[in-house]
Amino acid sequence: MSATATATASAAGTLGASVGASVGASAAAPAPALFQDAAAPGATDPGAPAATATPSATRRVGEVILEVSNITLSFGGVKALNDISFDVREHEIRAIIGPNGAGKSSMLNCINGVYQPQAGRVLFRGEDVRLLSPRTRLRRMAEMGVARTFQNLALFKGMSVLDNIMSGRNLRMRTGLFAQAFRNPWWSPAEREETAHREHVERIIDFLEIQAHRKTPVGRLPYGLQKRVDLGRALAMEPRVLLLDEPMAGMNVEEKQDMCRFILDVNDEFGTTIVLIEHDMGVVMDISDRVVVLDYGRKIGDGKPDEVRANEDVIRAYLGASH
Amino acid sequence: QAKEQFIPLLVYRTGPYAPNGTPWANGKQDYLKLINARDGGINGVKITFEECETGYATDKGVECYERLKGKGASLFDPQATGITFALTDKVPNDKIPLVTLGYGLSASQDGNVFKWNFPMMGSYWTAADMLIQHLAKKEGGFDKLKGRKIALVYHDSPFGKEPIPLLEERQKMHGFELVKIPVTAPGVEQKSAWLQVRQQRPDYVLLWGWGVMNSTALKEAQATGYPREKMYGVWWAGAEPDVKDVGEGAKGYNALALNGSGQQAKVMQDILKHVHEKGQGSGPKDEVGSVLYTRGMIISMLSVEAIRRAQERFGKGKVMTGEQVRWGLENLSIDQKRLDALGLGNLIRPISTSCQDHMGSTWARVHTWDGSKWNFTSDWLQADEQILKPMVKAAADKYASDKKVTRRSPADCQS
Amino acid sequence: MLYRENGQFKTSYGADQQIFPIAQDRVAMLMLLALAVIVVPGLASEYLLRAILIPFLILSLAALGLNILVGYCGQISLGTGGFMAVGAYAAFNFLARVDGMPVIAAILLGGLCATVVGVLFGIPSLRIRGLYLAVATLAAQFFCDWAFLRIKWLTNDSPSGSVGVSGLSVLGLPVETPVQKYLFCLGFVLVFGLIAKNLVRGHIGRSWMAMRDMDVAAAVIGIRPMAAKLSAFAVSSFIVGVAGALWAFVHLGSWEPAAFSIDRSFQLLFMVIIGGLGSIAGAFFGAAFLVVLPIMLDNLPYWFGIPIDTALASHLTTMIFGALIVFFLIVEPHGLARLWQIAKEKLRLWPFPH
Amino acid sequence: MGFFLETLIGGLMTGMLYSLVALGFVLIFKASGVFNFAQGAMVLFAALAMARFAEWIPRWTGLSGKLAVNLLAFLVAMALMVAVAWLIQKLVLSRLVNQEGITLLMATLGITYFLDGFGQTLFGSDIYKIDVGLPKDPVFLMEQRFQGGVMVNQEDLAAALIAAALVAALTLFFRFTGTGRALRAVADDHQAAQSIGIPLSRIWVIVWSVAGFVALVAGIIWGSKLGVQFSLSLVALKALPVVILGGLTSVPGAIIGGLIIGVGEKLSEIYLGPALGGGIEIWFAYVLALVFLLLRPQGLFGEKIIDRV
Amino acid sequence: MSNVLLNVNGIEVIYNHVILVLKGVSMQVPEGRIVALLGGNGAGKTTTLRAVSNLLAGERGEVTKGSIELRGERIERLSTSAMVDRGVIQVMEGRHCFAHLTIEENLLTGAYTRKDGKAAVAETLEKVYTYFPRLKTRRTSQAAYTSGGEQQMCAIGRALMANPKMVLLDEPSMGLAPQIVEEVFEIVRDLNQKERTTFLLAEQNTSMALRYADYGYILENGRVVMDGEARALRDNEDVREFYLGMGGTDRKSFRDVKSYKRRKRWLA
Ligand SMILES: Nc1ncnc2c1ncn2[C@@H]1O[C@H](COP(=O)(O)OP(=O)(O)OP(=O)(O)O)[C@@H](O)[C@H]1O
Ligand SMILES: Nc1ncnc2c1ncn2[C@@H]1O[C@H](COP(=O)(O)OP(=O)(O)OP(=O)(O)O)[C@@H](O)[C@H]1O
Ligand SMILES: [Mg+2]
Ligand SMILES: [Mg+2]
Repeated sequence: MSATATATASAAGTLGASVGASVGASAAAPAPALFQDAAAPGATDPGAPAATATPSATRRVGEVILEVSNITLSFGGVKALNDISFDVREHEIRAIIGPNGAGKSSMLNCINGVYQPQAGRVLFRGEDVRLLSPRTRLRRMAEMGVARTFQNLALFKGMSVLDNIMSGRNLRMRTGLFAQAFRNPWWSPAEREETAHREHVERIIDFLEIQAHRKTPVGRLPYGLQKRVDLGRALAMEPRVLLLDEPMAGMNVEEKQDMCRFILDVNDEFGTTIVLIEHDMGVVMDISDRVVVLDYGRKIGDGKPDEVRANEDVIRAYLGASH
Repeated sequence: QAKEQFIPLLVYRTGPYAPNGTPWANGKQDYLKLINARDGGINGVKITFEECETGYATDKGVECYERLKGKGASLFDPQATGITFALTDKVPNDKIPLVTLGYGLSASQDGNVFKWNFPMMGSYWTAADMLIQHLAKKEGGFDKLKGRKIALVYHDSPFGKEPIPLLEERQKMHGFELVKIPVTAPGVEQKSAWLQVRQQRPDYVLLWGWGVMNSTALKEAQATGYPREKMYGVWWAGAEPDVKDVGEGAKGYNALALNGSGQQAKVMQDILKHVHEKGQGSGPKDEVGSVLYTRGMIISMLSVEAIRRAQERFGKGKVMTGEQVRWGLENLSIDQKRLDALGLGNLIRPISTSCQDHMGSTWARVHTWDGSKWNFTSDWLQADEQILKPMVKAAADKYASDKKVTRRSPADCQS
Repeated sequence: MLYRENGQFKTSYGADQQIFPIAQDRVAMLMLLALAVIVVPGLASEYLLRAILIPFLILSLAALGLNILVGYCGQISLGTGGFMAVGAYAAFNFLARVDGMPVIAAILLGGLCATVVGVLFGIPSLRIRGLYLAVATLAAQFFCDWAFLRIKWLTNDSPSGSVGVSGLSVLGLPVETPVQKYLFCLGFVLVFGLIAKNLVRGHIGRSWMAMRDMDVAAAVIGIRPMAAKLSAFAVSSFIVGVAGALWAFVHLGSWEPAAFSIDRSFQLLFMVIIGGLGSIAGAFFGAAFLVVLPIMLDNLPYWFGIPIDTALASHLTTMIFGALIVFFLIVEPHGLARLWQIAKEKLRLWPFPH
Repeated sequence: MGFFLETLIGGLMTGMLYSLVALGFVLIFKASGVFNFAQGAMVLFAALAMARFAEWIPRWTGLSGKLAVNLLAFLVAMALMVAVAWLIQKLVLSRLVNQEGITLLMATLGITYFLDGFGQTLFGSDIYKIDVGLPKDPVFLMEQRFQGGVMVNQEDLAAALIAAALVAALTLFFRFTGTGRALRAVADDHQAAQSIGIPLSRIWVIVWSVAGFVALVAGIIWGSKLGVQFSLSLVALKALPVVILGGLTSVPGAIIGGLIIGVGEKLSEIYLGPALGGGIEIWFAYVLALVFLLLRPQGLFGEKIIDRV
Repeated sequence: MSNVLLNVNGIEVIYNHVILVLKGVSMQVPEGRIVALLGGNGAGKTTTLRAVSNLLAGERGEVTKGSIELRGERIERLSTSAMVDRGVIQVMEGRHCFAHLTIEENLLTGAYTRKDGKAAVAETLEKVYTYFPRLKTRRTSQAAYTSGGEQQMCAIGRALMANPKMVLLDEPSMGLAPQIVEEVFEIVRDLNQKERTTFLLAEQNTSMALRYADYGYILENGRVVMDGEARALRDNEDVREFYLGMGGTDRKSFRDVKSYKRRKRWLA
């Protein structure tokens, strides 16, 4: 087989400079140095146990960071969301579940500004998303630290894995057109900036264990790995809130376990708040702190996993008998 | 090894202008074949030639030029105004003359500035001038043109725009109204142009078209009911392909004729006999003697005569270089006797060129389409030197100063 | 087994971020450069230089510019000819109207004007997409064609709309002979090739590609669609404009708007698609294919001494050309550059098939 | 006023002729998602075939009646267009299933070259005549109302009527046959259409044949107006703004778009042109289309461009 | 084993002339049974199905070795529509609905190859609507504007519209709510038992798949690493651990697997 795979694999381990220092000025989110744990040499071997074992007990749920109140969204005649309210606290894992077409994805789209709800308020860190100008809204949300993955994979198909994840850093890359144009290996701010961000991205790549695919065009990757890249791109934005739309669809148990591990690590170590849509009840019940249940635009349940699981409405509308 | 004079043939037998380019190209080639077949070349120097298809596109023309230049070309007929413009800058370096019979840069008549250009027998300015003269004659004098409305329907390209300065000059002199109506190249959609004609109701329409534009214009004129009798075309809008498929609809349409046509002339008979009957003809037989065919033939004739003239000075039976051919072109003197000897009879009028005048003759006639063939309907017309000369000089001077060319010294004229 | 990269471990990201991370590629590139700079000027015939290499270089440059827009940013444009014309005529005006204007400055200023026009016509791309945009950009093409025919001021009052330059010189060195012209163009191509490569491998390039591949996702990760698209239009039309100025100044010498007609736009679009969308090398492959192939096909009958009718030869050329385009698309829809890449991948695995 | 009416009518009729060419684009795009730049070449090819066969058939068969000759030539030309459609499907499209739009577009450009060369090799590159007996001279209407009357060109009028009839027929065909749905499915997703058993090859041969038929009709009408020669393939360029203005996927859009562009460009040329120096219609058509697109990016009647995450 | 409907014989598939994906995969699907194809991401499940339904060409892939037989007939060279004519239909991974068509139009195109008249098609349509009531309420929306799960239902329903003899189902459960997943599998069983439809099922949801399938193949890295009766697979220790998420006898919590990972035995 080819030798392309490992050409740069050793790079991550040999370089230790912190990205936080070089781009610190622009980084609003927690220092990314934590990734270095995950990037410890052993972690690059898929067989070895991951060295990221922070006890979950240290997690502490903080203030409300995102508040959705009385959101209503309709498309023509279809009311996708009807007067929905809930909140998300800092550092928690908040799951949204509900039958197909319940409006879960639409909810995420409202939160990060892809859709403009007809009524209601989405308060993120005190700012009302709905009042932002439509032209700059998405950018503003990204700057404030909201990142997301997509249900129908929205990767940049023509780009390599590395470039896809690097593009998550675009928000923080500042060098101008000219500096870029005259970039060179000897003296150039663009090169330095690129290298600094590259380090960060390499740590994400190591963390997600996709080193071997660094230079592969994402279109060629199997579905499950594409989902990981999608997550990687979102992580590269160093988000405070991560919106995940069915990150584990199309995976088998083992891969779901990996994915859970990534999500929990991110949540533990960076304190990233996570809003998660998922149909696998095992996953949802195991890893989420609180669950919102939507049913065709209405909210029919909200609370701890156990409470939700016991809720009659939820069982009838969503879980079915066997759960 | 036999001596061979190479003549490059830039042609277009494909693309939007193919119907007009093809007979022209055939005429050029057939005459060369005739010289070889009948006379055994020019004083024993065989003529070789090679065609290169330009498709009327400038960049392909330039490529053809470079390609054929390398094969020993000593003169070029670019067969397109755009290519002429592009080559005009190149030929002084390569020392190869350009023969642009009836087209090209009007100002290049001035051999003092344009040492390498030979717009023989006429330019767009002389054509425009003759047309106005002819209209004046029809009206009964230049003073009758006052208050008349003349529309220029032109191909929207340098080719179509060249006559405008002269027409504006004439407009100032005679006080007619000039309406300019451009037609976007290649001229397949002219409805609005002819709606404008209908709106303006001009007394005459000058048609400055080429290729498909001509027949389309005639069809639109028919469709808008503009009388074809009042339409006058330049000599590039007065050949068989322009009217053939319009047929009856073009009846009465007039156009300048730079040259006569028909198969009666002796040279045509010779071509039929020495070339076509031996199965060497470049095109169909009945095309021989058509307007554009004849024009192509004349271009080759002038090239051959220039080489012959050059040989007289630089050595008979030798192959002439570009510089030598240039001298030949500049010192042509073909009188009626010579024309008769060449078998051209009165297809054209005598030509004599000089260092100052690279055109050599500014005569043309008007012919009219009767529904099946062209008939001459005027005497020979000649462009008015009085008007032309200063314009040519001014334009040449501007060119010289733009390009930082100095006028040739009298000594240079002798060389 | 010659073309391998195992053993070439990178010890820094800088090393991995080089334009040619693989040593063999670097060597090949250097050899190619030496060939272009030293060998070609020494050996090439005038015909080769003037009729093939110079047009090839200039069109590669234009294709490079267009590839940024079409290949990297995904905005199909058929207005390229128009932007080239803007570059050419603007440069001409700077040269003709401003005394003592250096040629290179005039050319770059021409590019700048093309940038302005390009951005202007790029604005609709914020709303119009895909084929709709492609056709809509024809407005730029036809408008520019028209403007240079009609607005006398733009052609320095030349009555026919045809203008020309001559006696070019750079820093006192004349640009007259084919070799000089070739080197002049080569200089531009190298500089802009490098600039383009630098841009597309940096964050700006990534923002273009992101817009191309999935614009909503790009916006969600904080890429500003307007900035990305318009900067692509700007950079692209700058390079295209410079290429236009070179085409006019160096290749044609004197020209009319028809030199930048819609056919040119199509030709350039061919180049980037056949060459490979989103690939710098693709621009060169495409230009080579489109410049050299027709000429070769044209010449074939002569080389083999087959006396063939000019018209027929020309029709056959068109047919073969068309058929080859289709053929290459079928073999590799992503263009010659991808074909080249696959060849390299195979070489890497050689002698094993997979 | 009379003249304004004339311009308007002239514009409407030209627009109808543009629609005819635009229709070819729309058909193929609707059915396969291919933006077929070869439509112009097909018009030329069909017209050349028609013109030359009309010339050759009397020579071969001794037939003389104009109607019979034209009819026979039409049938032979149509057969040729079907053959072309079949070849294109076999040699090109079937090998490019599931490729991106721009690749397919490029392939049609390759086809354009091939057809241009092939057509002229087979049929020659001179000017040829198509004479199907369309009247050439103008008629004047309402002469008592307006001085000089309102001139209407009979040929254009006849052509516009034929175009309208054709369009109506095709609209009905799409609306009332089950094939219409399958065609749209193919345009959306080649692979998915394949997966449920829609035979792409058959669909494409049918659609390209219909487009060939439209091209033939367009070729005859335009050919009898302009004469048949290379430039005929350039009328396709005039249809492009029509297609995008009307919407790439809408048959009625092609008509309305044609009419708007036809009228718009004639009015602009006549009433605005002189002030700007003339010759503006070519870009004006595009600017007009652009303005409409800014309001509706998918054209007037096109299917909405979907972007969803 | 009952008579073999589909026989895949050591096929090798290469994408883009260079990427070797399947390295000699063999499997048999008996008539009237449900066979599950299991395996991790990138194992080659989708590729196998594409090879069977001949959808590889559009992905620039080709079968370079081996053979595929349907009832003894070699089918590698057939077109996809010929396969559909023979009653074999694939539900593609990732939905692939016709974006501009409404849900109902999508379903109706599924019946394109049906020759048994409008009434029969209408009947099947009703059947699909009873299987997926959600589709009925969204029947007039354009497919692109429906939710992910609705699109998945639409894709499955569309295939059912063709009244197939054999269905190649690629990840039917992806993105579906648990209740619906169960319903989908019930439908599969239903069709299998009532109409003797054969299913080849590529599925990540192993527990579901093994619950409903008769037989299973496990694919890793383009090779079949294990196969057997569904029941036997369910009891296999590795399968339990890696595909069913069971540690010992209980299901392990996703929270606990976090810090622990073990090599697969067959990779050792
Ligand atoms: N069109 C393609 N071009 C190149 N490689 C491809 C292509 N499609 C798939 N592959 C590669 O083939 C391998 C097998 O892919 P396949 O889609 O068959 O896996 P899978 O088992 O279906 O995985 P998943 O469960 O993620 O869908 C993967 O490594 C993938 O990268
Ligand atoms: N852009 C849109 N236009 C029209 N309707 C829409 C749009 N987006 C969503 N909808 C409708 O809103 C409803 C909710 O869709 P949404 O995608 O939010 O569902 P979901 O809860 O994510 O379902 P799933 O689990 O299947 O992904 C659906 O019925 C869908 O058809
Ligand atoms: Mg969803
Ligand atoms: Mg798969």
